[in-house]
Amino acid sequence: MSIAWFKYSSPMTFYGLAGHLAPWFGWGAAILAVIGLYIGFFVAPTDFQQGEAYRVIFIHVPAAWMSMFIYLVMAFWSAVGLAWNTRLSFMMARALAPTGALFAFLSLWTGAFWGKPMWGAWWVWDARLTSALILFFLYVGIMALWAAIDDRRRGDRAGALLILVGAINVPIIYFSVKWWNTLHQGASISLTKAPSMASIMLTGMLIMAFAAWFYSIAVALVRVRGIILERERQTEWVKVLLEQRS
Amino acid sequence: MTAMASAYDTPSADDSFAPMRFLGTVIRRDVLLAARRRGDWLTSQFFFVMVVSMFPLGIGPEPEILRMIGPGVVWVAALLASLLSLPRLFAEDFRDGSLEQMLLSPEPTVLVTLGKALAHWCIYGIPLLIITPVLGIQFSLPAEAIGVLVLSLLIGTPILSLLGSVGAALTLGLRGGGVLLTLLILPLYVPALIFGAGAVDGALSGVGYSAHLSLLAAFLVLTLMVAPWVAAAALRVSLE
Amino acid sequence: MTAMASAYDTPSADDSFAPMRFLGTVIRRDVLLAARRRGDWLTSQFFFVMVVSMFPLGIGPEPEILRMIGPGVVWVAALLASLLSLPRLFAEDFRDGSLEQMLLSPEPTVLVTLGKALAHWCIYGIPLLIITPVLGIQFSLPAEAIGVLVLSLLIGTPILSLLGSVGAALTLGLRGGGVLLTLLILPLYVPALIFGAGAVDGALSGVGYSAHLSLLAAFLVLTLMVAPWVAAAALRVSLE
Amino acid sequence: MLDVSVLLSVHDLACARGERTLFTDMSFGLKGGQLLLVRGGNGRGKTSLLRLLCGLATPLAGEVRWRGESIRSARDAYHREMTYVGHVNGVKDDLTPLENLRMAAAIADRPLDEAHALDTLRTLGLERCLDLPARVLSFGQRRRVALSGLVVAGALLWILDEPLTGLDVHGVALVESLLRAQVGRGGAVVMTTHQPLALDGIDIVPLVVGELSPAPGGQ
Amino acid sequence: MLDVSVLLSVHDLACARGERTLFTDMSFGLKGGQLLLVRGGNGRGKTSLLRLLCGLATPLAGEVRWRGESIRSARDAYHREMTYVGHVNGVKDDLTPLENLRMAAAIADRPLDEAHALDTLRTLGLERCLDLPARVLSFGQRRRVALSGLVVAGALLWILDEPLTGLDVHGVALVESLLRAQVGRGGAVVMTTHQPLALDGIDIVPLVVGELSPAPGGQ
Ligand code: HEM
Ligand SMILES: Nc1ncnc2c1ncn2[C@@H]1O[C@H](COP(=O)(O)OP(=O)(O)OP(=O)(O)O)[C@@H](O)[C@H]1O
Ligand SMILES: Nc1ncnc2c1ncn2[C@@H]1O[C@H](COP(=O)(O)OP(=O)(O)OP(=O)(O)O)[C@@H](O)[C@H]1O
Ligand SMILES: [Mg+2]
Ligand SMILES: [Mg+2]
Repeated sequence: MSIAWFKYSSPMTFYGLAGHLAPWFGWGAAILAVIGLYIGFFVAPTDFQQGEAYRVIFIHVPAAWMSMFIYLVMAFWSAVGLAWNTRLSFMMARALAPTGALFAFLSLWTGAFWGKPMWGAWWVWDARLTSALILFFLYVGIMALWAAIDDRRRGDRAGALLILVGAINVPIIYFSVKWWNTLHQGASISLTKAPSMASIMLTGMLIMAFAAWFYSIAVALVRVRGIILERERQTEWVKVLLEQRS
Repeated sequence: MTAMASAYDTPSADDSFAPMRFLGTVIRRDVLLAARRRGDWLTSQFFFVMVVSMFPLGIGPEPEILRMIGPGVVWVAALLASLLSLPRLFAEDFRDGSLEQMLLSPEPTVLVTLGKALAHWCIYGIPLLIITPVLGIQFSLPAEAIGVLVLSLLIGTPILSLLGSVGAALTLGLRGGGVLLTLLILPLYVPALIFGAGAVDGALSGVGYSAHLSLLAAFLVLTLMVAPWVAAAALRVSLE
Repeated sequence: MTAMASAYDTPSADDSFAPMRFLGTVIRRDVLLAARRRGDWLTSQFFFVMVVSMFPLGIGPEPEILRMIGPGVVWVAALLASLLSLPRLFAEDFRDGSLEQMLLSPEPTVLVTLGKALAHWCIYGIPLLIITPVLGIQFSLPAEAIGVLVLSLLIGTPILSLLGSVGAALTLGLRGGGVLLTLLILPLYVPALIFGAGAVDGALSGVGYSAHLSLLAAFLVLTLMVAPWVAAAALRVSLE
Repeated sequence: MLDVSVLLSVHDLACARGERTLFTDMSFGLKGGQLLLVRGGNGRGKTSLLRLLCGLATPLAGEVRWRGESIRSARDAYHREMTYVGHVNGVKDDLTPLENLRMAAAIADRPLDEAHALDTLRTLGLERCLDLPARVLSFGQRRRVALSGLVVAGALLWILDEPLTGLDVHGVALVESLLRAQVGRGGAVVMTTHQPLALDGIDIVPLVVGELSPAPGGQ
Repeated sequence: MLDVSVLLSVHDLACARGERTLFTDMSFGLKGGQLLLVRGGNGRGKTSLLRLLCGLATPLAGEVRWRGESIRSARDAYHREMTYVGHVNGVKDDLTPLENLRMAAAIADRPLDEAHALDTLRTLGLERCLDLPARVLSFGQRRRVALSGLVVAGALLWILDEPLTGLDVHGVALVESLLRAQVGRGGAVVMTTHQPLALDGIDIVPLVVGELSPAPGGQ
């Protein structure tokens, strides 16, 4: 077990492994998404309170979950990278960030889309919405920091430090925002508690959640392959590989 | 001497397009330098978004209050965004010696300051206009008010860049320059702020906004005619 | 070798007060340098006052609204004022090479970052506390709320300096540093902003403020324990 | 007095920095094909003099003239024929060497022959650094970028403040040949340096700055 | 291998900047009383090497040791006995020369003998600049302030990156005598320079950086 671990933590072997795995996850994501969307849009019944608009939930909720989960994974890889100086961990963190930001944006976008018919407003300063917005800002900050640093060793480490500080802060932000909102209460609207969901809806949502998972993994693998190639381009094996391709 | 003169083909100085070309060069140069850092362009927008988003966190989530303060907050944030990015307008070129080289150009210095102010507007002002509607939605402003807000910023942000270039030129040399920038420039910004935010308030309350906007436009024309010259003079003084 | 060793009286390293002394040195150094350039030092205070004063201009003079938004505006302004002064925290020492010298000191780097964050608080945070009551009066806040406002800033501003030092270290030497810094740090400031402004709102509405203040204090302790180490690591990374 | 072949002339120039008078009553004329070598210990006022000659600073008294006209009134024409390289390079950190040259040419309102610019960079030993941003270049390489700009500009008058700092022996030899070529072509050079230079065969006008009072710095 | 008199030793050191490997397998030892003269054209990696020796950068491979211990683990002790003067001076613009020395000493956690510091500044020719803030000093004078700090620190190991840039002939002679004194006292020096230096009688360890691959910059 441990031997395999070390074997695959070398960029060269991981490059091959990722190449094998990525298509599987990609196809898995596509199939699951088709099934999930079919259930969401055709099988699931119209909600008697919310009408058809509620169907956004099949994208909105998985996206919101993924945006938070990916941040945790990035924090994990950053910690590993800083502690053991493993090159691959930093690459993983970099490969994940755009997907995380995408999901955070997607949850904001679909949420706003949903909010208009539900609350009559695109945006309210609800605790959950606000903390989702701040999470998105964190993603953007991390990517901006990477973009600003040319030197990749410096970029890796600086980004990892920021991700870790953010990871400590995210729960604190979440609770502070929550409390902020409840104390202010006065507001006329608040996020309605999710109506007890029909089981078919739950199924659809879970399938979509898995589709999001598979998609994230597939995209991360593809991206990490690109990063590996770019970073190891002066090594022998990449030169050989590139020659073979052309 | 004739032999020597032929060895150097001195570019002809009587080219009437030269000033425009030079102005374009200065603008392109700064935009290129900003584009070199991919982050820069997006970063300035997000800075603006974040400053605006901080206010509800400090003030509370009630939509009626937020709608009331929205235009003011967006305007103040635009003002701060320009203020924060301004110190770098000349400072980096000063430090690495390329500002000296620009002053040694045969073209008049006023084109340098005008060009840099316009470049600043392209980099910081335009993205801000694009992002503003989203923020208006966050503050639940009605569509018409959002339109007026964007329009007021379209006229107002060049004023901020132009006035700011004067402040940045002064800051460059003087030791207490930091204070001067804030002290001189923020009060000068006040009319822009009042007309700009006032126009949106007028749209919100139904009083009308065209008077405010025309005043803002007049202020822009005035600034455009005065600021680059003052900035050029300040620059020469600062570099002595 | 013995002859050589005597030629150099290596300072004894086993002095248990050395870290405290070194911390004091770093703080004193920065405060002295700030005192030399009073201009820069006053900038953030003026900025603070002006941002706060600009709101009534952008929003309108109704006292009830002003009272409602007052604490939030003061807190956001404090936050922006700290952001304005943070890019310079390490940048000047970096440019003139003295930051390298500080990292080459035998004392641990974390003392450098802690010292510089504390010095930043002395220079920018403390004056801000002194000005705040006046601004509170401008927003017609009652006396008790002003007291709570100052208290919340007393606990909150060191957080801003400490977290800010992390951002400043991460963005050292990068183009667009100031704006990038904002982008990284503003989200992290959120809890301080919410607890701080929340405490004053609690005082205003009679709900009470002690819970908010204790949370703010807890956040301060956490920051104090984490931020200097992260900033030190970031500094080493940035100087590589 | 009005000798047409004199390009740059200085009349009773005086310079003060803060409360200290660095020099007074300085006068000289420089023709095409001559090199004015400004000498003097640290802190004597060489840099201050060069900035006066460029028009970046205003003299306490006296005047600098270009082809007989004050550089204040003939600013345009003067700047068109002059290039200055100071203690700081004027090299943008974020641009590659070639982009730097391009910028410098655009700012000086001169056309840039890209092929020639590339050649110059190569001659100055920057071949391997062509796609690196200047921020990662070594101290001497950055200096070489600045000097390439000088060559590419092809100005009549060069004003150089310690062009040799940070250059290795090959670099110094290169600068010597550049100076020789410039003077040979009928151009004029004003420069300072503390290092020995092999300039035999060049028409050198020596000038020692700041002998009047025992200046600080170099005793 | 474990020769106690070897102060600084380097074992199989390799350094990369960006994608370029500057040198590999560098090994040497430096004893008290020796001067390591690092040579190499522009951009060969001298500055990079010196920063590795200081511990400001981390090597790609290999190790730097101080008295036989890795400088990572013996950081405190090493920094207490070492002083570095780089391409940039570490001189604060707003402080006078003496205040600068005071700061430098405090930061390095060393006591400062004010009388000695003043003497040193005078010896280095800064007598007339004692109450000027460093910002108005000339290029060479600022360099002299940095060198005064070096002398006052009295460290066992000096690491100097082109200490002669901007110094006039007297300045160069001064640095030569400082080096002689340091080595004579049993101290060690690591330095780079492109200028000729009269170091006869000093035990010089020569080192040429970056011969492996034809490096950029200096051909
Ligand atoms: C821009 C607006 C919105 C944002 C940023 C947003 C954000 C989020 C986030 C972050 C989650 C995951 C929270 C968690 O699992 O703890 C979530 C879940 C959810 N959201 Fe939204 N949301 C928005 C609008 C809406 C609207 C308008 C509705 C419908 C009225 C809605 C209904 C839900 C539901 C039902 C869940 C799942 C609840 C659960 O799993 O506990 N959201 N949203
Ligand atoms: N404000 C001031 N007050 C007093 N003296 C000043 C002031 N500003 C500059 N000086 C002095 O003027 C001189 C400026 O010299 P300058 O920079 O021209 O010297 P330099 O000959 O180029 O020296 P270097 O060889 O070191 O480059 C210095 O001696 C400096 O101390
Ligand atoms: N990110 C990077 N990518 C590629 N090359 C780099 C990068 N960073 C630095 N370099 C190269 O590494 C070398 C750094 O050299 P260093 O500064 O150590 O040179 P040096 O020997 O001190 O030169 P000088 O005599 O000019 O001071 C330069 O050739 C530079 O071009
Ligand atoms: Mg000089
Ligand atoms: Mg070097």
